[in-house]
Formats: sequence, C-alpha cells, structure tokens
Amino acid sequence: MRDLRRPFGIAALLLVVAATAPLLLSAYDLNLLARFLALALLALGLVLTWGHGGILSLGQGVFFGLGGYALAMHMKLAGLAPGEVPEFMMLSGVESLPWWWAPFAHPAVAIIAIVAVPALVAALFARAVFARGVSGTYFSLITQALALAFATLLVSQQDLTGGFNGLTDFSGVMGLDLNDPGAGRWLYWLTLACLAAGWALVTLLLASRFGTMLRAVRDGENRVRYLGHDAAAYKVVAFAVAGGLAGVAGALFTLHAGVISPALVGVVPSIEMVIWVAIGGRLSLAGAILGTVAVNFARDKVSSAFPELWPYALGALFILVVTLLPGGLAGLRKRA
Amino acid sequence: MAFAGRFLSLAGLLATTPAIAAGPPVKVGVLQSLTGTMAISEVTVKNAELLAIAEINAKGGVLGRQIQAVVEDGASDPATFAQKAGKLIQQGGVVTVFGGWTSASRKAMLPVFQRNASLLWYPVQFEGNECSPNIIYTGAQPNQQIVPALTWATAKGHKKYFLIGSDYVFPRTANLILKKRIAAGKMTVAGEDYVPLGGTEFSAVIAKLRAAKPDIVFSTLNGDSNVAFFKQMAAAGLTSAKLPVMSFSIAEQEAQAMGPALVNGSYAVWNYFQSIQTPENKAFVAAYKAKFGAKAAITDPMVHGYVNVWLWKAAVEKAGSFDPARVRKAAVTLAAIPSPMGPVKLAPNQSLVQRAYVGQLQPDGQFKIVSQSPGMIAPEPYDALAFPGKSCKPA
Amino acid sequence: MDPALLLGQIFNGFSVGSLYLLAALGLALSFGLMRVINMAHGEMLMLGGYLAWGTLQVVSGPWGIIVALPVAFIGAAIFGAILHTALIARLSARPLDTLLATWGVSLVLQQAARSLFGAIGVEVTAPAWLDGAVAIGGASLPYARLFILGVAALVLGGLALLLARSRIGLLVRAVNQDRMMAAATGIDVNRIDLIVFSLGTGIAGLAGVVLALLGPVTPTVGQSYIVPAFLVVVMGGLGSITGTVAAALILGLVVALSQLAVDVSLAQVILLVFVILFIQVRPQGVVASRSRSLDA
Amino acid sequence: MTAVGDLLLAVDGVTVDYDGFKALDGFSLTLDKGELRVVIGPNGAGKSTLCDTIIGRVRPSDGRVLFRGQDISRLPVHRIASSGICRKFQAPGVLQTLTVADNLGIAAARSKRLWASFGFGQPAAEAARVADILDRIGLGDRRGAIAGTLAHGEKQWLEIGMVVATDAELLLLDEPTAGMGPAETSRTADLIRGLAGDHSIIVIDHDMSFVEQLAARVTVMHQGRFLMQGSVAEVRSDPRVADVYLGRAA
Repeated sequence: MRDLRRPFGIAALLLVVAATAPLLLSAYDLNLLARFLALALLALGLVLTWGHGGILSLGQGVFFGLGGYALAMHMKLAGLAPGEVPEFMMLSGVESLPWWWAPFAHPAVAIIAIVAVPALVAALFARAVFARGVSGTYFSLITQALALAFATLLVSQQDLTGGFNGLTDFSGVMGLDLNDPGAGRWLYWLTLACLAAGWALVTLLLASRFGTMLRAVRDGENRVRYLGHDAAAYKVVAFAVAGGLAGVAGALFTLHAGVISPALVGVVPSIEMVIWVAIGGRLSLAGAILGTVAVNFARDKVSSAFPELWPYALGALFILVVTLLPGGLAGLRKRA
Repeated sequence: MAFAGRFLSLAGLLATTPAIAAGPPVKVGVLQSLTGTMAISEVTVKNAELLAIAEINAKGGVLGRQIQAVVEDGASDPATFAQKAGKLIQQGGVVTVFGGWTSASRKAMLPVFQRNASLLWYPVQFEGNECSPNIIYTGAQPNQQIVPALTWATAKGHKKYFLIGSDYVFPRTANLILKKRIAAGKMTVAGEDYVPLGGTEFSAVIAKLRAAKPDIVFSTLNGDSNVAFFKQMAAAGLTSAKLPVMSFSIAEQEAQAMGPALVNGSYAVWNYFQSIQTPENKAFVAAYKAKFGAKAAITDPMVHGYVNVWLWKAAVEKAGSFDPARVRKAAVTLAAIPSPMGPVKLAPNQSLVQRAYVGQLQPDGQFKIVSQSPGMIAPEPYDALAFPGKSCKPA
Repeated sequence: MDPALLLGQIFNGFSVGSLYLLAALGLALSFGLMRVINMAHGEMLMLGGYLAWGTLQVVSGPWGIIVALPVAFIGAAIFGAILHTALIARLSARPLDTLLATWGVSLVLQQAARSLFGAIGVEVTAPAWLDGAVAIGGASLPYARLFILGVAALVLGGLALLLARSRIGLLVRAVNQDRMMAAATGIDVNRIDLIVFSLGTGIAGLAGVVLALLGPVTPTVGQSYIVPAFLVVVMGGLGSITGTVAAALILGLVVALSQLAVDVSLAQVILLVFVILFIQVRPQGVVASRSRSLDA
Repeated sequence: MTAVGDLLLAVDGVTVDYDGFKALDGFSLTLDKGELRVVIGPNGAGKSTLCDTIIGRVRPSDGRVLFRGQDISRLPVHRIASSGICRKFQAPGVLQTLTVADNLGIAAARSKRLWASFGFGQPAAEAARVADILDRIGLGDRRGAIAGTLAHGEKQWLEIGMVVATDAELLLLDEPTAGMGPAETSRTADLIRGLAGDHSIIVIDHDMSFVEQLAARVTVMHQGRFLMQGSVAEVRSDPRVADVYLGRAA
C-alpha cells in the first residue's frame, strides 16, 4: 500500500486554493472554471482506464452524454404538469410520455441514473468486448464507432431525445433556480465537491490492491490470466468506474452549459477528451485536472482570436505531447 | 431573473440620458461559428454583419456613438454558443448580439439571453415552433419558405412528393409540416429518408427514389450531402429535367461551390436571391464584393444578418436607448426600412414580414426568379395544420 | 418487397462494400504488419481527392480521371512514406499513442486543406463516359459505381499478385509471420514497414479519386468513410486480405439491406451493433489468424 | 472420474490443428504428483503447443487434458490457472512497471476474486510467502525494484518465482534458462530440483547440459508426436533421437 498522506495533503491544499475562486473570479469566469472542473471529473476516469489500465477509450462522450441526458430529462420533466410531455415531443407528435422517460421525473431516480446508467452501459459494453479477448487498438476503434453510433441514434430519434438540438432551456433543478444570480456559485461548490469525491475514489482505487492488479493487467494481461486472475474483470470495473465519473461530469456540465446535445458526445469531442489527459499526464490525477482546465481555457481564448490556428494548435499538441512527452506535464515534473 | 431584469432596465434608463449621446463606442456581439463544420456558412454571415456595422459607423454610428463589434467563435457547437453568449453579455459588455445559424445553437443560447434579459438577432430560416421575447427571428418561418414551395409545386401540378433530408431538427420538422399539408391537399408522400449530417452515400436513397417514382423531390439536405446527392442522381440518370428537385438549403454559395452544371435547373425557395434587381441590392452586392472579394456569392442568411444590424440601429434610434427591452419593443413598431431584399419590417411576434421567391438555378450559378409570393407574408412560427392551437403569446 | 429494389440494394451493398474495402485495405495491411492504426488514413483519401482535382485542372478531357489514379496513388504513397518515417516508425512500439498522434496529423491535414483550398471543397466532374447507368432486372447500376467496383477488383488483384509472387511480397509475408525471426535473418524490417505503409496510403489515395466521382472533395471527405473502414479492420481478422475483403462486403451488404427497412442514419447504428454481435460469435475475425489480444 | 494412484496430469491423444498444420498429433503424456519431467525435441516438435494446450491458450481439436481426473480442456484460461496449473513462458513475462514484490504478490494472492482486490496491503500469510520466495530466487535485496529494470537472468528467476508463488500443483516451465550463462543455469537447475516433490513440474528445454543437471525423466517429441521416454542417458543413446536432431541439422 502506497502512502496516501502526501496525495491527500496536496489535494487538501489545492481544494483550499480552489475554494478561493468564487472570491477572485467574475461570475462568467467562475462558471467557465466550474464547467472545466466538471470535465476534469471525466478526465480522472481516463487516468484510471488509460493511464493505469492501458484501455484507451475514444468513446467517453457516450457516458458523458448518458449522464447529461439523465439529468436533462429530469429537468425537462420537473416543470410539467401530470400528463404533459416536453414541448419538443409535442411538436414531433408524441402525445404521451414514453415509459423510459417517466421514472426520471423522480429526483432520486435521476440522481442514481446519472451514475448508474453510464456505469452499467460501460460495464456491459466492456464485458461484451473484453470477455472475447478483444483489446488494445481494436477496443479503441470499437469505442470510437460506439460514439458515432450513439450520437447518430440521438439525432435520429428526435421525437424521443430532442434530436440534433438536444435538450436545453432548463429552469431549475431540485430546488435550485438556475436563473438566480447566486446559482453559479452553488454549482461551483457542487462541482468542486464532486471532483474532490471523484478524486478520492480514484486515488483510493489506485492505491488499493485493485490498482496494482489493474497495472498488472496493463503490463501483461495474459500473464495475469495465467496466474489465475480474471484479468478482464479488472478492466470492466475500471471502465465502469470511468463511465460513472463521465456520467457525473456530463450531468454537471449540462447544469453549467444549460444544454446537452449530440454535438457533445460524438467522435470528435470524445477524442478531444483524451488530449486533456495526454497533456496533463495520463498517470497523474492532478495532471489530468490541470490539463483539462488548461486546454479548455486555451480554447476559449485562442479559438475566437485565431480561429484558423486552433485546429493546427490542437493537432500539433496531439502529435508533440504523445511523441515527445508521453508522461504529459506531470511527467515533466518528475523528470526534472 | 426578475431582479437582474430590473437592474438592467435601470441601467438602460441611465443610458438614455442625453449626456451619453456622443459617448464611447457601444459594443455589440457577433457570434458565429468561425471553426468547425458550420464555419463555411457562418463566416459569410459574420462578414455581412460586420459590413453593416462598418457602414453604420461610416454614417456616424447609432445615437452618435460608434459601434464596436466583439467577434466570438461558436465553434459549431451549441454548448460553446451558450458559453460565448454568456461571455459577450457578462464580460464583453455588449448591448445585443447578432448571430447563430443552427437551431441547436439558438436553442442553447436562448436561456442565456432570457436569464440576462438581453437580445439576440437570429438570421437564418428555421423550423419555427419557438418565440422567445429575447430573440428577433428574421430568417424565414416555415410559412415563408416551406409552405410557399409546396404551394408553387402544387400549382405546377406535382402530386407525388419524395422528402429527403439531413438528419437534424429543421428537416424533420419541415417534413412534418409538409406531410400534413400534402395530405390535406389530397396528394401523396412517395417516401421520406434521412441521411446523417455530412453523409455522402446515397445509393440506397436513390434506389428507393426510383422505386417510388415521385413527381418532385423536396430536399432539406445540408452542405456536402447536396453535392453527393446531385452527383449520384446524375450518375443514375435522374437529371433535373426528368425529376425536379426543390432544395431548402442550397443558396448561391453552395451552388457556386458545387459547380452550377451539377445543380442546373433545380429549384430553391428563399426570401432573397442575389439576382434581385433593385438599386439597394446592387449597392449591397457591390459593397460586399468590394470588401470580401469579387468571387463572393451572396445568400439569403447573409442578407438577413445584414438587415438585422440595420433593424437594430433603427430600433435603437426609435427607442432612444440601447436597453434590450426597449429596443425590442421599438423594433416591432418600426415602419418598413429599405433593404437589399426590399422594404422590411418586423411583425409583433418579432419575426420578419417578407416575400418568398422561387428560383431556378442557371448555369452561371445564379437563381432565376420563376415565381414569387403574391404579397408580403406575415410570419407564423407555428404551422396551423401541423401544430393546431399553438401560437406565440404576444410579448 | 419490390424485387427490383432488393436486387438494386444487393448491388449497392457490393458498391458500398467496395468503397469500404478501398478505404480499409491500406489500414488492414499496415495493421497486420505493424499493429498500428493510422487515424490520418481518412486524410489520405482526402489527399487523393484533391490530387484528382488538381490532375483534372491540368489534364482535362475524358481520360483525366484515369491519369488521376496513378497521380493520387503516388502522391498519397509519398505522403505516407513521410508520415511513416517522421512519426509512425518512432512510435511503433506504442500502438495507442500512434492512434492519438495520427489523429493530430489528421486535424492538421484537414485544417491545411481548409487553408489551401477553402472549407467548401472542390468539385471533380465525372467524365461523360461514366454518366448513365445500365438497367438489369429493373435495378439501375450506374457506370460510376461499376467503375469503382472495377478499380477495387484491380487493386485487390494487383495486391494479391504482389504479395504472392514478388520478392517484396515474400519479404512482407516473412515479416508478417514473425518479425523477430525476419529481422534476425537480415531482412530490413523497418524498410518493409515503410513500403507497406506507403502502399496502404497509396491505395487510400485511389479511394479518394473514386470517392470524388460520388461526392465533393472537402477537407473532411475522409471522415465519412473512416469509421466504417475501422470496423472492417476490426471484423476482418488480423492481417488477412481475404478477411478484409469479406468484412468490407458483409458490412456493405448490412448497410444496404438494412436501408430497405430503416433510414440511412439508423443503418449506421445497425452497422455497429452488427460488428459488436459479430465479435461475440467470432472474436478472431472473419478469417482467423491469431489471437486478437495483441500481447503474448 | 478415475484418478489412479498418484496420477496428476494426463494428456490423452491430443491433436492441435493450425489450419491444416498439426502442431500436436495424437500426443499423450502422463505425469505423477511431485514428478519432475523434462520435455525435449527439435524446433517445431510441439513442445510449446503442449504447454499452451494444458494451460488452455489453444484448444485441442481432438483428445482430452485430464487434471486430477477432470477434463480441463474447455475451461477458460484463468479457471485452469486457478485450479492449480501455472505456466512460465519462453520470453520473460514479468509485469514490467510493477515492483518485484508486487509481481510475486499478485502470483501469491490466495483469493483471485475481484472483490478481494478492494483493499489495501497484503494478508500476512501472503507477505511471508513472498518473502520466502524472494529468498529462494535470490532477489531478496531487490524486492522494491521495478521489474522492467531487472537483468535478463533476474527476470527469469522472478518469473519462476511467480510460478512458484501461485502454489500451483503443476508448474509448466518453458525454457527457464533461455539467455542464461552456465553459472545462472546451474543455479536455476538447483532451484527447480528443490521445487520437485512439492510440485509436479514439466520443464521444456533443449540445453542438454541443463537437462542433465535436472536429472529427471525425459520425454522426446517430434513433429507433434511422442517419440520416446527415458532417463537422460537412455535418451542420449537412442538412435531415433539422434536422427531427429541430426536430421534437422543436415
């Protein structure tokens, strides 16, 4: 067992720094920071699966989307009278609420679904693929196809999902009025709390025997199998945990952005999620958080000022970080 | 929201005091996709909006103040649009925003404008079914584009319609309306199919089309898919002479890029064509080409973007204030102002009263206007047949 | 069901399958040899498309498209050689990192095409001799699609001949069997990698030319075929040309036939579900050669 | 089933077919509890395939593999492994980024259940076992080293250690001395001899001096079939064995 005092100490320190943000930042920047911290929660899952498990998912947007849609469905239903359906359904000629929408009206169901649905889908998908011995590059390609299929499915079922426009225009959630000027601060605290909890969960997992087993599977999956362990099970669990984290990230992001749509869950956003972690450091939780926040702030600043340069910059980042700096920024620190 | 609204209108009151009449530049937001899949179309709208701002500035600005455009990139992503709209209003200090293209981007921005009691000027034809007090919709409502197209086709004697679209909200809603109206006219829908945005494989669609033998195809395909569709239609021997196609998303820019030979003879319905012969339009086309290159094609959404800025200027001057709440109240009571698309005015539901033109593509990449609506069409966000009982509550 | 429509869709299945095959063949070749996937493979299609367009600016006339084929092949192969030398050879032991780095290449190439040729794309006009269609049993088979089937068959035949008969083919097979052993017997394994990779990108260049007959050449033209091409590789079986051909045709037929019942969008979803179900039944791919778990 | 006497493993008429090439062709072999057996044969004789078949990495197209009287030839790999068979591969298969102690710890884990991994530290019995094995394989002072940084010979020992740590009843050692010098080889031979009795062991090798040091019964394979069986001396003097080796050399 590794000594956990140091990482928890550093995390506590970072948490104190993050807690000062509402005093220092404008409402807009605070919202932006909160949004990126929500994304960082997803990045933690990638450190677990990719960094420590050697499983590169190019379809993390799917689980992000499942969490986001779970909450968005709840918020769409929250303001409705019994028997009513959301406006987009009515406009598509759907007169009664589909059975699988109905449970989301209940806040507890929605909250559980935010974690459980993506985690369960991730587990079932991973089980189906890993149990047949398919891994490595194959797995990455299949996850990418999954992202494409999920986004396409959402778009094509417009009457049930809101289609290409996604779900938007939420008034409030579980007693919090999103139009209230103070709501942003509450959401920031909520995000920070979720991120801290997610960080603690992944840190403990990585420090436990599970973490050692996961790294062992990464190093030599068959070796571990010949030692009598069910290697695929560790990967399935890691993938499911990452899926659950992505789901929470998606739900928080939906709160901050006020929208969840297929554009956020497809092939391109899914692979960009990986670059945050690649830049921050695939083996470092702190690195992944910093990488996520840094890349997204850079996008916010650069893409408006130099729109035609941003794709070059992003592409170059992919190439350079992966070839020259596989440990990311966190790796740089260790090397120095 | 109530609190923020009151605060802003207080600020608005202060802003109207004559002392500020010749103050520092007033900031407006220009929010279009400069990157991503939509950039190709939206950059031209951005250009048109900036052209209008430059022209107004050259004539002395608004209420004696110059206009400063703050340009942001929506990156073809609804969440980014919402984020950047918030940035423009909260940090950029803009009094209004011009922008948006896809309905997805508009839907994502809508709550931001409502929450901040600000105003968005939206320039693109869309599926209707929305009226927010915080958005001015100048692009065609369904009854100003889709329905006139059907009226024209019916008059031409077409009875069997095949509906093909890219998979997003506008095509699906447009086709919902078309299906209701085709049924009401005792005509038939021969088939309906959707291709993912950007999709280029039409072999199956064309096979179904051949089997269904329609009189005309109504296409709500978008962007690259159009080129692939027409190419594969031509390869299958289905030329526009044999099977006419009416497109709702092909304008001069797309026609130019596709090679006019490919789409020659096909039809489109818009509220503006570059070929409109009025002094105002000639001046506008010349000014745009002078600024952005002689090869530029001018399209309907660009002109709506351009007109939006001028409407805003007129409304600000009528209101004597930059306050969004006062501006939008003034906007709907404006008298018609001249524009490249003819005199335009806003209806009480904050959409534009405008004419619909049916154009047929010529080998030079321009549309020949073959028909136009008998008069100005008042905008109706909700189609009476498809969505009975729905209407905009007056703001 | 209309028998003509069914017949037409079977033909379309082969037609779509031939496009998948041309897009996937290069990927499958280098994946079999090096265990890496080039995510910028779609941009090699794009490159082929723009080269076809460029060729037609110089060589107009009915046979321009025939000239464009070798131009695109050589151009894309040279680019592939550069890409391999500069990037992929350096990453060969890290297949997942290769995925990400080549994705970066793909972003840069797309944006470069945007900067050079404009976002809206360019238009390659099919020659008159490819206009029209032949009617068989009520179904219509466009000449352009028959031409593409022909190109795919020629590429396949040429490749089979090259691998089976030529000296380079022998070396490729040797490396494919056992890298270490081949290296130990004095074969320059890196050179073989380079040649196969360039050959693969060259084939993608050809695919770009024929795609230009069906649609516009845009900076993102490769993206619409690349995910199906990946699925072909997943389904085909490691390094097997036969498997790749079978997988491409099966997936082409799945897409075409499912469109008899659903729209194009849903057919794409069905495609993925089919592949996932398929690997449940046959994880080793259509043609089994080795275990799919790529470590020992 | 009928477990006769001390019989532990019976490979019964196994055929493995790789697309027409028979890597094993009706091969049979039996092994008693505690027995040390060496399997030799020229390259391509099917020695590694034999190990692969026993551990479940390849599936026989014909025949059975009985372990403690039970047919295991259809079980998944990890089930075979946890039933008491462990295999060391030709190329060292240590877990590169883990420490030496973690490598052994994973092998020594009593409970291979997933849920057992959600905890910290190591049960005392397992820790003691790891310490014991570290001493036996001579890596006591390298317990904290990252396995990937070990020298080649050390990796081989670590891997043998991992096989032993599983406490499997049957150990399959595929070329345990590949790449070792004479001194290391004889140390390895000592180590393996010390394990026999507690474990049944099949060693695959073709280094005859090493085989001699093991002083065990030898089974000779050729082209996937059983050729002969006997002591080292008997094997050395058998003309058929000379033929297959010389035949290859010629």
